[in-house]
Order: sequence, then C-alpha cells, then structure tokens
Amino acid sequence: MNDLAVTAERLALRPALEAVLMVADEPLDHVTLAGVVEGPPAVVLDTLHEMASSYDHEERGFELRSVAGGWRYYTRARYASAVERFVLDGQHARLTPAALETLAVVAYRQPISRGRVSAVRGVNVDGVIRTLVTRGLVEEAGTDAETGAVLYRTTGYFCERLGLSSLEELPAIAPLLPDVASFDLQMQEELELS
Amino acid sequence: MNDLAVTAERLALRPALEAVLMVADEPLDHVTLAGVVEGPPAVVLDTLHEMASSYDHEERGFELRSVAGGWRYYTRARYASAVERFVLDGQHARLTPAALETLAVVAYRQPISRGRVSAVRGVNVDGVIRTLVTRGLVEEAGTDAETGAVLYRTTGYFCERLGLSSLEELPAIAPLLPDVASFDLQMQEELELS
Amino acid sequence: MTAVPTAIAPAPEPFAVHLDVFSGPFDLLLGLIAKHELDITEIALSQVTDEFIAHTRRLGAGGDLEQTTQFLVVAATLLDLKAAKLLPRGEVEDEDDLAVLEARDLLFARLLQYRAFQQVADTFAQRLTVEEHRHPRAVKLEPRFAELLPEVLLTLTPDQFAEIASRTLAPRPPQPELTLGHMYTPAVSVREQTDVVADLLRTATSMTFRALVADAPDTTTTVARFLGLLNLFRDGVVGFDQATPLGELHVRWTGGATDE
Repeated sequence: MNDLAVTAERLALRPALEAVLMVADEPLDHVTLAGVVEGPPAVVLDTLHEMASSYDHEERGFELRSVAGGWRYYTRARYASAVERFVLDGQHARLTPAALETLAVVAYRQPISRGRVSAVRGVNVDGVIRTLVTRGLVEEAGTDAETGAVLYRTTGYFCERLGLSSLEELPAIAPLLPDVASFDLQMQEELELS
Repeated sequence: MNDLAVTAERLALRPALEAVLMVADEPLDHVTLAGVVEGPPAVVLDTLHEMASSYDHEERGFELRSVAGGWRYYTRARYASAVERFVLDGQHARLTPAALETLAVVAYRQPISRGRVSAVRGVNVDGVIRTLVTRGLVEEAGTDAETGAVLYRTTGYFCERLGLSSLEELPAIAPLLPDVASFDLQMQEELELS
Repeated sequence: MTAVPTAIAPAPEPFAVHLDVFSGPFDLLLGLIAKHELDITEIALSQVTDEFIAHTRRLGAGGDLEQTTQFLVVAATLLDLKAAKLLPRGEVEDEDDLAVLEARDLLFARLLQYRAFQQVADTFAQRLTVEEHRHPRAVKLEPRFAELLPEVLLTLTPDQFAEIASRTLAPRPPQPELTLGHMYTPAVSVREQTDVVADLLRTATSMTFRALVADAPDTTTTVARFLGLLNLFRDGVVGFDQATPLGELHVRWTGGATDE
C-alpha cells in the first residue's frame, strides 16, 4: 500500500474511532478498537497516535491518552479548574428523586439488574445507576446466572450513610406489597406487547 | 469590546467548554456552562454554536447538539454501525403505530387526559399510555381541576429521543389540518368539555 | 402513511379491508374513504356507510364492548348522513337535518384531526429512527474528579427511606376513567339558540350582534347563535346592517309580530 492509500484509510478511520471513543466508558486497546471500526490494527494504532497529537496541537479541551495500553478521552489538565467548578457545583451534593427511588429499589430487591430496576421504576435507569456507583452507594455484584445481566447491590457506605449497622436493619416493607413477581411479569408482558 | 477581543474570548472559552462537556452525562444549558467556565452567557452560547458547526465541518465522529434544553456530545449518525458494534443496548425497541399516534396526540395537546386522547384516536388508549409512561416518554402531570382525570405530558427524555431542543421545535401541525378543520376542532373541543 | 390506505384489498371483493395496523373506527373509516377514492362529502358516502355498518355488525357480541360502542357511535353518525343524502337537495329546514349537519361537521372534524395526528406520528417515527443512530456521551467521571465530588447529602431516616421504597415498588393499577368523549351529542343546539335569538329580536326589534351574544356562556353558544341568525335570515325574518367592514353588526327583526 502506498502512502496516499494509507493516509486515505486513516482519514476514514478517524471519525469512526472518535465516535466509539466518545461513548466508551473504559479505556480500549487498539486491537479492540480495530475490531470495532473494522480496520487493520497497525493502521488504527497509527491513527490513534495522530489523533492524540492533533488534539494537542489544536488545543482541544480534551485529550486522547493511552493509559496501560487502553485509549480513552480525558479532560486536559489545563482546563481542570472549570471541570472542578462543575463537579463541586451544589447539584452534585444532592441525589435527585429519581436516584433516591432507584437506590430504594436496589436496597430492597438486591441483587438486581438494571433491567429489573427499569421495569419497576418505569424509566431507563442506566445514568442513575452510574451516578449511584460513582457516589459509592451501589456496587456491582456479579452477573445473573440465567441472563448474564450485571447485578447491583448497596455498599457498606450506603448503610453507614443511612445510619444502619447492616442491611437487616432496613425497615420491613414487604407487608405493604402485593405479589411483586406477578406485577413484574405483567409489566414485562406489556413491554413485549408494545 | 472590539471584534478581535471577542474572538480571543471565544477562543479561550472553547477548550474549557470542551473539557466540561466531556465529563457531563446529561445535557447542560448554556447558562450553567457559562457559570462553570466563567464567561458571559451570550458569548458562551455563540461559542457553543461555533463549536457545533466546526465539528460538523471537520467531519468529527462526534457532534455537539442542543437537545432537551441543553448541550451534549453525541456520536455522529454516520458512524452508528461502528458505535453499535460496540454498545449493544436493546432499549430501542420500536413503538407501534398506535403508540406513536398516542404520543403525537399527547405531544400536541398536553396536558391531556386519557379520555381526551381516546376521543381523538377513537379507541381506548389506557394500555398504550401505560407503555409510553413505562418507556419514560410520557409522565403524569397532575389532575384536571374539573373532572379529576389524570393528565399526561411528554418528558424531557421524549425531546431527547426525538432530537428536539424543546417542545417548541415540534413540527407545526396546523398545515396538516385544512382551514375548515381548525374551526371544527375548536368546536369539538368545547363540545367535549361541556 | 402506514396505517391507512395502501393495504386495502382491490375492488372485486365487495368488503374486505386488510389494514396493516387497524385500531379503531377512524382507521376503518379513513381506509374505506381511501378505498373509494372519494371526497368524504361526495355521494358515495352511502356506500362507505353500508360497508362500515356491515363491519360493525360483524364485530358482534364477541368484540370488546368499548370498541364496539365506539364503532356504533360512528355508524349512527354515518347513518344520519346517509339519510340526509337521500333527502331532496338544497333545503335544510327540518331541525333533524340541522342535527345531521352538526353531526357531519363533527365527524369530519374528527377524521381530519385524526389524519393530522397520524401524519405527525409518521414524522415522529422517522425522527426516532434517525435519532437512534446518535448516542449521547455518558461515561464515568475520571477518577481524579470523582474524588473531588462532595459527599452526597443523605439526610433521610431509615423509615423515610423505606417509605420511598414502598411508594416506588407499589404497583400502580390503571385507574378506570369514565369518558363521554365518544358521545357526540352537542351540548348546544342551533335550533334552541335560533329560538333564543328570535325571541330577543322580536321583543327589541333591533339589536347589535354583540348584545345578542352578551350572555352566551361559551364560544360554542356564540357560534350557534350566529348560525341561528343565518337560519332566520334565510327565512326572511331578519336583516343586517354593518356600516364598516368588521364594524358593529346590527340585526333588525323584519318578520311579523308573532311566531308563525
């Protein structure tokens, strides 16, 4: 392959890599990325290095870094003060009602998958669960044997914050509830029908 | 401030905005962003628009969009195949035509009771409304003062899913209704109320 | 449109509607109208009416009661319209005719409205499809910023927390809602309002339109009184004076002193 062809290929890979890295939550190594954008690993690696240096050159507020072999977007250190103001903003100190409700469902139905929490709450809870994990109130607890879905449970820090010595001290709520299983089933049926 | 100074100010704001938007996991309005990057809201807004169009122009794999009242990074639709090889979420199950029609009536007549939606669609819509609520596209919005019926409205997530900055961006429905109809419509609404 | 015209069987079969997505009387009616390629005001409405009523009959006792009721309401309206078509053209004098016209307007308004929403639903579907290909950035906070996060305020007591759990986990059964929306009986009758206007004018001889509708409780009544005036004008018992366009409208009683 001549130089021109290589350049053309890199140009085509760049935006696809940008798109994938934009939604990636974990650092991704270049072989994984090559599989996703369907390009030769060596060319993908070159493209990643070029992207990183062009972001530096253009003084973007973000940078592309390879940490322990994985590539991920990070904010550029020079603009950390703005990011800190954002993170320290008062709204991050409170849990939204949606987050509290999700936390309540996890606490009383743990271990539970995001899908089941969604079914109970009636909304997509991916973002809220991520927040609860970031805040240390909820953590992953393996996967469901049947579905392979990631399960979540509350943390020791959650008990601490609520003033409980253990989960057993959570006030009972079961008597208030009708058969939850049949309700979930009904919900699920409606989703499937729709 | 002369033009040069304005340009310089925007240039300084751009990377800070890029950094903050990179860590945000929900749409941020330009006033919030202005507070965080410590710039005048009007200049921040201009800068955001310029950033969005330069990403388009540079054919980045991501785009900056104003959706549901705030700014957020999205992957560009053209690179969806790569992104979807990477993120496999099954949450985008299609809505049935009945659900779409019901959603349309709620969007244009909100807040509205189920009974009124039924009157427009000519069929019972209870199940469909429940599905839309479960999907997070529609939510309860209090009760009608006169009839006590539960009222429904669309959610911010609805705007997000439709790529609307706000409800004001909904396509105008008037051209779809002939002139005669607007009179009849009004007549009908009053008759239904009475 | 996905819901209406394309999927209808060709002409030979006298009555066979195969709609992709068929959910109610308006779907069927629009489907039939499209099938006959007719303006809803044209004469072939009788044919549509026959087919519609035949369909309603077939729904029979097996169908969902509410759905059947809604079909019956539309069928009754169509029957009225068919009856009106069979009358000699031109003269609309009978009060029943007026009721039929009101019903027709209402039904047409509903069909137009329904069709408009179907079209919007199609644009929604297109937008949703386009938007599905865009994915928002939503990733974990970088560790160095996550460490900075202020500790979450969690000031609830365990009991308050349990209450949130009960509320969230409790199933919300759909509340039945009684609606009269499908009953199209107009609350305001043009005939009655014609009488009201005639009585007022007969007494006062001359009044402004503004005065005639001063006590109208709602727009519908105002409209009904205006239509009543047109009836009276046609009968030659009132005259109008208006000095300037959009100016005050004066109405004179030109008929006899007593009724009939």
